[in-house]
Amino acid sequence: MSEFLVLLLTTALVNNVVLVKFLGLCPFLGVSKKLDAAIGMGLATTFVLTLASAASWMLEQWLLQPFGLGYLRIVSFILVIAAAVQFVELAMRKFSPELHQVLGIYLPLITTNCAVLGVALLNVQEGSDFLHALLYGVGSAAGFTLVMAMFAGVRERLELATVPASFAGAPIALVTAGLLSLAFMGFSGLRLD
Amino acid sequence: MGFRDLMDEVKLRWGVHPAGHKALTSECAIECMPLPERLTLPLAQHIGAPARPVVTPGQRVLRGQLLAEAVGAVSSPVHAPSSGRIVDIGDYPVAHPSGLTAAAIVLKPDGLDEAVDFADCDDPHGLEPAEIARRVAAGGVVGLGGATFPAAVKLGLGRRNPVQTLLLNGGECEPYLTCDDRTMRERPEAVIDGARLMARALGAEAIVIGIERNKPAAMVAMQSAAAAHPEISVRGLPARYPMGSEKQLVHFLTAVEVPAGGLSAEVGVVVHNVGTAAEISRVLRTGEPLTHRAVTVSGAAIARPTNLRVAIGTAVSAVIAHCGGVRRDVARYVMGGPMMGMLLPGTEVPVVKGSSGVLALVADEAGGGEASPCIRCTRCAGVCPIGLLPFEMAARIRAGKSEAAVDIGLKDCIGCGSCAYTCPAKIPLSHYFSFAKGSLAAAERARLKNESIGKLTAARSARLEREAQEKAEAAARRKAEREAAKRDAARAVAAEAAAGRPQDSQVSA
Amino acid sequence: MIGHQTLERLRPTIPFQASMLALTVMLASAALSVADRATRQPIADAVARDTRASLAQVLPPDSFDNDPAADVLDTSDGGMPVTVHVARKSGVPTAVVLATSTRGYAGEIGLVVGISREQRVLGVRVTRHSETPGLGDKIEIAKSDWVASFAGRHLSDPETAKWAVRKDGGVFDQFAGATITPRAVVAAVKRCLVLYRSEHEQWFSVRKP
Amino acid sequence: MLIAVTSLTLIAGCLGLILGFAARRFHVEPPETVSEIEAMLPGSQCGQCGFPGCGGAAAALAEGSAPVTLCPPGGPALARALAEKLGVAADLGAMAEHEPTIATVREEICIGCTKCFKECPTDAIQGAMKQIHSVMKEACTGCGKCADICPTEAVSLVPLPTTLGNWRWRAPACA
Amino acid sequence: MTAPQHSPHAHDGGSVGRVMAQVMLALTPVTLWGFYLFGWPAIWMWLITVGSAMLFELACLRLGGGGRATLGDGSAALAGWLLALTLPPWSPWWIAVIGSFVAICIAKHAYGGLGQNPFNPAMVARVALLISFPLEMTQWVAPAPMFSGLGPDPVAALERLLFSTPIPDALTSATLLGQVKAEASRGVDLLASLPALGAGVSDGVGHHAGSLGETGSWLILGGGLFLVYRGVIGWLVPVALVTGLAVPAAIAHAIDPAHHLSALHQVFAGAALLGAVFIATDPVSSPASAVGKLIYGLAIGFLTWVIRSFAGFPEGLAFAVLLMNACVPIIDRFTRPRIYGHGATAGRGA
Amino acid sequence: MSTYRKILREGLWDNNMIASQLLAMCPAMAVTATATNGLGMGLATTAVLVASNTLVSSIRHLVPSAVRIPIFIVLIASLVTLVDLALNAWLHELYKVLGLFIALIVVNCGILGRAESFASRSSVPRAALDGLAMGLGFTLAMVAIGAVREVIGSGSLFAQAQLLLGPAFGFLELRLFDGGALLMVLPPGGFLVLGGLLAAKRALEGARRRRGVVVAQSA
Ligand SMILES: Cc1cc2nc3c(=O)[nH]c(=O)nc-3n(C[C@H](O)[C@H](O)[C@H](O)COP(=O)(O)O)c2cc1C
Ligand SMILES: Cc1cc2nc3c(=O)[nH]c(=O)nc-3n(C[C@H](O)[C@H](O)[C@H](O)COP(=O)(O)O)c2cc1C
Ligand SMILES: Cc1cc2nc3c(=O)[nH]c(=O)nc-3n(C[C@H](O)[C@H](O)[C@H](O)COP(=O)(O)O)c2cc1C
Ligand SMILES: Cc1cc2nc3c(=O)[nH]c(=O)nc-3n(C[C@H](O)[C@H](O)[C@H](O)CO)c2cc1C
Ligand code: SF4
Ligand code: SF4
Ligand code: SF4
Ligand code: SF4
Ligand code: FES
Repeated sequence: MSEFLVLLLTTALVNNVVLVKFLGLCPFLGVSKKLDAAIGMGLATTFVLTLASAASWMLEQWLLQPFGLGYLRIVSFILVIAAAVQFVELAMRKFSPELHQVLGIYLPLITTNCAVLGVALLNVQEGSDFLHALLYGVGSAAGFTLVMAMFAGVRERLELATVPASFAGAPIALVTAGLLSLAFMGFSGLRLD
Repeated sequence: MGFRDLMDEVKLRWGVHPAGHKALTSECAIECMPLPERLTLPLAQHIGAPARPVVTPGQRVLRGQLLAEAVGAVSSPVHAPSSGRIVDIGDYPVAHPSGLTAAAIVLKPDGLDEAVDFADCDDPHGLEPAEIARRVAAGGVVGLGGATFPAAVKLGLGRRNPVQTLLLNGGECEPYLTCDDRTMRERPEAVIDGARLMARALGAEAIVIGIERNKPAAMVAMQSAAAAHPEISVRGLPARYPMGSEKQLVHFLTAVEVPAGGLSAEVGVVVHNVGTAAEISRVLRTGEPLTHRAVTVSGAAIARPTNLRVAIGTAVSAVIAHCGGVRRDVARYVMGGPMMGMLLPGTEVPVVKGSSGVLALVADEAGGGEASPCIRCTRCAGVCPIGLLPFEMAARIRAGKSEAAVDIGLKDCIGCGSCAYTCPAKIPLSHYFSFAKGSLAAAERARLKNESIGKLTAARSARLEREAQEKAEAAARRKAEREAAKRDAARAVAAEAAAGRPQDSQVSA
Repeated sequence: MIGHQTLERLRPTIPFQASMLALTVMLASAALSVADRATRQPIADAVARDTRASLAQVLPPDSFDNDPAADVLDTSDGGMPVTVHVARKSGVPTAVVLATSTRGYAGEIGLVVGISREQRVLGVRVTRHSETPGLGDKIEIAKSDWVASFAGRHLSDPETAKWAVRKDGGVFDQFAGATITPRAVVAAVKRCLVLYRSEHEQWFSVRKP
Repeated sequence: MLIAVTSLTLIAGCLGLILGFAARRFHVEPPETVSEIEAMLPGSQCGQCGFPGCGGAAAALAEGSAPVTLCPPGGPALARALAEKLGVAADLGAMAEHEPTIATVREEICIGCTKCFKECPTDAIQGAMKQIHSVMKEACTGCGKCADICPTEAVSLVPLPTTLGNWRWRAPACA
Repeated sequence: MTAPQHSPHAHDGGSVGRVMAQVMLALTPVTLWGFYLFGWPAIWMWLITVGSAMLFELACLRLGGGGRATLGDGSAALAGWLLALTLPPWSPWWIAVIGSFVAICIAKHAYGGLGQNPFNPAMVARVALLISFPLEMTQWVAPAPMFSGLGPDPVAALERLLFSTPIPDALTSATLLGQVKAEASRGVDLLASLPALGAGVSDGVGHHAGSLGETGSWLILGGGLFLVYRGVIGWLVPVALVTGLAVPAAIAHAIDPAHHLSALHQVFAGAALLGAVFIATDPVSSPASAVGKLIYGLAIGFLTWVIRSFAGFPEGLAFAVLLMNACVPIIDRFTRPRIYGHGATAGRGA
Repeated sequence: MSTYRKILREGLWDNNMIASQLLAMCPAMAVTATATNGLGMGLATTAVLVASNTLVSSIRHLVPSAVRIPIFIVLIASLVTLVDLALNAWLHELYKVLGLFIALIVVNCGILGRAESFASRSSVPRAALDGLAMGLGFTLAMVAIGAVREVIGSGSLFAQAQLLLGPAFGFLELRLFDGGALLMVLPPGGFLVLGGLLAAKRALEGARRRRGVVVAQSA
């Protein structure tokens, strides 16, 4: 139990996908103007990341490795991820319009969120077993959601600030991301074991 | 008392302690000011629809005569403070920060001070509640606490909501002002009498009089006057601004919160100012309408600060002149108290029913100065009696997001100014809120107008359609008539011809 | 070729959609398979070249005539996998290179350690690491010759207790502001020597052609 | 190679079938935005937005080719409502400056031709043939059509006069 | 017509400048004590930091059109002052200048100046310096009191600062937390090595290595009491911070004294008290409501303990402050005070 | 301006993938610790972009919309794998530097973005040119970020250029000073530098607009 907790915490805080691993930055910068949207994006990503970790693990273990098809890894992973995302989006729109309102608009963005593929590939690199792969996905997504929320909160406050013209908008958002990642460096070297 | 004060200090988590400056006038008995040369009586001295003049220029009127009548449910009449001639009815500068003019009746007193016959009443306590309210309304009494809400309308609240308690507001928490204090000390019986009359009108069983503890003499006077009436209790209030605000008063004295956007009557409480009570007693007993009021004239620039009983309509300049004029550079003339009162555009504006004070402040007193950026010290939030986040609201408003300010309570702001008073960055917080409330009101007006435009457009298209149809019908009718005529003619011809030879086929075609 | 109109008609049908996707994937995977065939050898060569290059750095050029990159056996040391490359001259083992890794400040540090039959360090090189540039990266030979200070060392030179960074009372320099990285490397090298001492007989007994 | 190509192609084929099927099965009609938007517009068909009436404006808004600030009569209130509805950011900067105006008729020049009267989309102008016309403040949207058509230029747009009723505090200077 | 003046027509006379001045007053004793302990190099370093902070403020105001003159209110000087207090006392001049640049130009003015910055400028600068120049930022000196003849004279000190002369080994010393981290990474038991070290720390007088303003614990506490008394800061954040640090420390120490410092040491060592009193209380970057302040303080304390105990850095206060700065908007959003007349107790009661 | 010039201008400056669209942020942050790495990643991405744009544009009439995104993404993924294999085989040193990020070119959202918003609606030559322009703009931005980070962070410029471009380019490498602000080569530095560069771009454009140097856009 505690091992899983440690794994979750380390992936979320110490090896944060966004601030340390540099994955998923486009949605991090793009969908963080409003706190609600950011949390929605975080949840949607959590969903997809979990799905993708599981699917890619199965592909890897049952198809790519047994037949030595490592060179098809990217193509097959991305194919499955893209299709899964699109299917979920379509189904959600039909069967749960409320949920679609909240999460749906972010789903297509997630296909092109490199965090999803990145985590899947890293999982292969680590050679994790199924449970670890899944936890790794969940932890990464939790870290993603966490920093999205923090970042969006700060950006909402910046909306009210008298930011100089040349910094207004994207530049100050990037500076803020920089300072956020500066703060997260405090966790570097964190060892809970 | 010291201990209770301390307890209250700990208990209450809001409010400010502005320097009182009350000693300037608190020992000055209310003196009657002689009539001025002219009286300017605005038609709107109350909240609600302006009164409608019932006199014409040139007409001579007597003291107490009705000059303008109330229009609609929430309105209040205006009476002549003295006898004299109506000089003009037109637009005159009034006490308003905009410096705009408003409709007013100008009366030139003739010095005779002849009065109409007043219907006095020896035992107003025998009157029906509705009759009390009617006479208060006819007497032109409005809330003298500053809000100038027609007093009779509030007395009628008892009919809609059961009202248990009448609160008399003797807080007078604004600095400088002492007219309520003097009224309580000089006319305690009138205050008690008025309160009992109001309670009767409201059907309230209990009367609670709240007095800030910085007015011990008023406290004593009221206690002894109330001694004979067990339903009346006199309670001390911690001296802190804005203790006199209705919501705070109700909460402190009854531990009940007035729901947001609601009236205190909804929780069974009605609040009136002590001066209002005294006036109601006078109006009911003598039958004379409200034409004078007590005004505190104060501020470091006034040569002889004092309390005056002034005829409504007297120019501020005349009031100040009566008090020896100004002796130092005046930074601001203010009507009302410094915390919520309004800046006067000039001194040629009349004292009105809601004027509790006339202040001539020097720069040191007036505060102000260049605003600097907010450092989020949260003092403003700490003092806000409503529990708002003034700095956050102001930031949203400055960023052009007034709606976002509404989300965090802009509409609950009572505009007390405590936040701006205490802000170290000197940010004009309450100004921001007035600005935002104003633009929201304007947006609302625009929306309503939009809606009505929609209707008007629909009406127009309906009209055009109708007209087109009418035209078409008319045309059809004319055509039919023409044809009928033709047909008649033809028939006549035919008939004629039929006499000769048959031409049926032609006619049917 | 399909006509324009036929295409318009076909496009919204499900089988067409499915087969377009399948077709794309088929072509793509075919192309990739071809590419994989074409690059498999060069990639293997490149990897082998890499290994050989790093082995060459820690082995004297005249000490072997076999291909140590191919003369491998896998073992482990306290959980860390260790790959043993044996250098032979005329079939006689002359030295080994241990490829192993250790946990540094910011992740794994990959090391190759050359050890002579006399149990002396022939050389140490870092093959990969993610230590902080400017601090921990002085373990790269390109940045500093710190790793060269291992050459010629023996488990008893310095004595075992002195196999540590100066700060911990040893003889090896630490870097200003970074002790964790060198501490890890020193410990790893020492472990390799210990491992060699206890296991080399067994390694050499596995005869390779 | 064979395994590679066939297995992936199979997977892709299945996924394609599923997706194509899903796209058909789960198809949802886009909401009736246009008519909803049209209902929000003032409906005075004044054309100030540059579209042929509110219907055109609504269509353009729905497809995103027109800014939410397009309708002067609707003012910032409408713009905000539209922005909310369409989920876009409203830049009201350009709009806030726009002081409301109304038409006034200079009676000494008015010849009572009734052209303005017929043009006004809200029936804000009163008067009849050969009579002097006057404008109802509450109904005039300040669209200026009357001023454009008036043959004697008797109609002009003036800022809505400030009264105690509509006066409001201006924004504080700074900080 | 000029815009009419809105009520209130009175003011309590406070000003931002006065707020800042009171903080500076509260900082003076501990600063003077730091000067005494660490001698002339520390004085020069302080001067350079504060001076360059003010120069950068001036430059930024000029660049930004100079519309709002916040130079006079002392906020820049205060930010510089606090930064100086968190630096190693003998830091070279360029550390001071770069730190001031980061604090004023990046952390403050890129966001629009006073009051707009979400992150505490002094802490941003400190962390940026720590990460950029780990070597210089971990060069601690043992106290060399002013008149003891141990430290350099004014001129030598200035030279040392300007030419970044390395500090002689005899004068360097490790901080308690640095030592603990080093021992921990070597796997040495604290029980064996600590007693000698810890004594000097927990007496709160400051005769041990550390940054310029962090060692004189009693003086910091005194300054804090003064500020609380004057109403400049609330007691909630400092108390919450110390609690958030001390409670987990005490628990961990009880369980495993060989690897965890006691609560007393945790609180008195490093920047915990300076941070609790002067840094976490920075109004600009902390939450508005009481509940928010409580959460904020507790979380900073806890994160400080986590980073000190488990992460790569010996001291975590600055990181903890920045991490929680980033959470302030969220905290603020979910801890808004109840508005009068809304919610449960409204309506007919009593 | 001819459409081709416009496409170039858009890609390189006005609509720059990194500086204006804020896409492809991950590589822009992750592999720009040195200018050399930025250049390498930029060139690899450019190659993929040109190829993917061309391919997508040429099959744009065949693709049904329901499976549009999977198809595009599979194409891009295959191209990337090709680049990956090729680099691994023939530019092994560079491959070791760029590592994981080659694979991530697939989800470089900029590439799919171009496929969706431009290539699938344009003729082949225009799409190819757009790919080139976007790629070069990307490369430009990558090199700029890398250069600033490298200079401030480690006092050098184009370190190890010879690994990427061959020994002949060793001369590019510049050592300015020793040490540097470590922060810049670490994660926060990437964000800060890009933020600063964007602000500078803004200030530059603002100043130009003010001075009226820019010829009217329509010209
Ligand atoms: C000149 C002036 C001074 C005011 N100060 C007071 C005051 O001292 N007493 C008072 O009754 N209300 C005061 N207010 C009244 C408020 O503006 C507001 O109208 C009132 O609070 C409405 O709510 P209420 O029912 O609580 O009166 C003042 C208003 C003005 C314009
Ligand atoms: C901030 C604030 C302060 C007030 N202070 C007083 C006060 O000191 N005395 C008072 O009688 N009314 C004060 N009022 C007005 C009361 O809320 C309430 O309207 C008034 O007492 C009702 O009595 P009236 O209708 O007889 O004027 C204040 C209102 C506000 C908003
Ligand atoms: C951003 C950053 C990166 C660091 N990277 C390394 C590193 O790569 N290797 C290392 O040994 N120490 C590194 N450190 C330093 C450690 O945190 C720690 O202070 C040091 O290793 C302990 O050495 P000391 O005993 O000399 O103080 C780094 C520090 C910082 C701030
Ligand atoms: C109680 C108090 C504490 C402060 N603490 C800090 C601080 O820790 N760091 C800092 O840069 N400025 C501090 N300031 C100064 C000022 O608020 C700061 O420069 C702003 O963050 C700049 O916008 C403080 C001010 C006050 C009143
Ligand atoms: S009192 Fe003034 S400076 Fe303090 S938070 Fe409120 S608005 Fe800001
Ligand atoms: S003016 Fe409004 S916000 Fe300010 S203290 Fe009073 S009620 Fe609160
Ligand atoms: S401007 Fe507004 S009211 Fe006029 S036609 Fe356009 S949408 Fe309709
Ligand atoms: S401007 Fe003229 S046409 Fe338009 S609404 Fe007003 S009166 Fe009617
Ligand atoms: S490149 Fe866009 S999310 Fe990573």
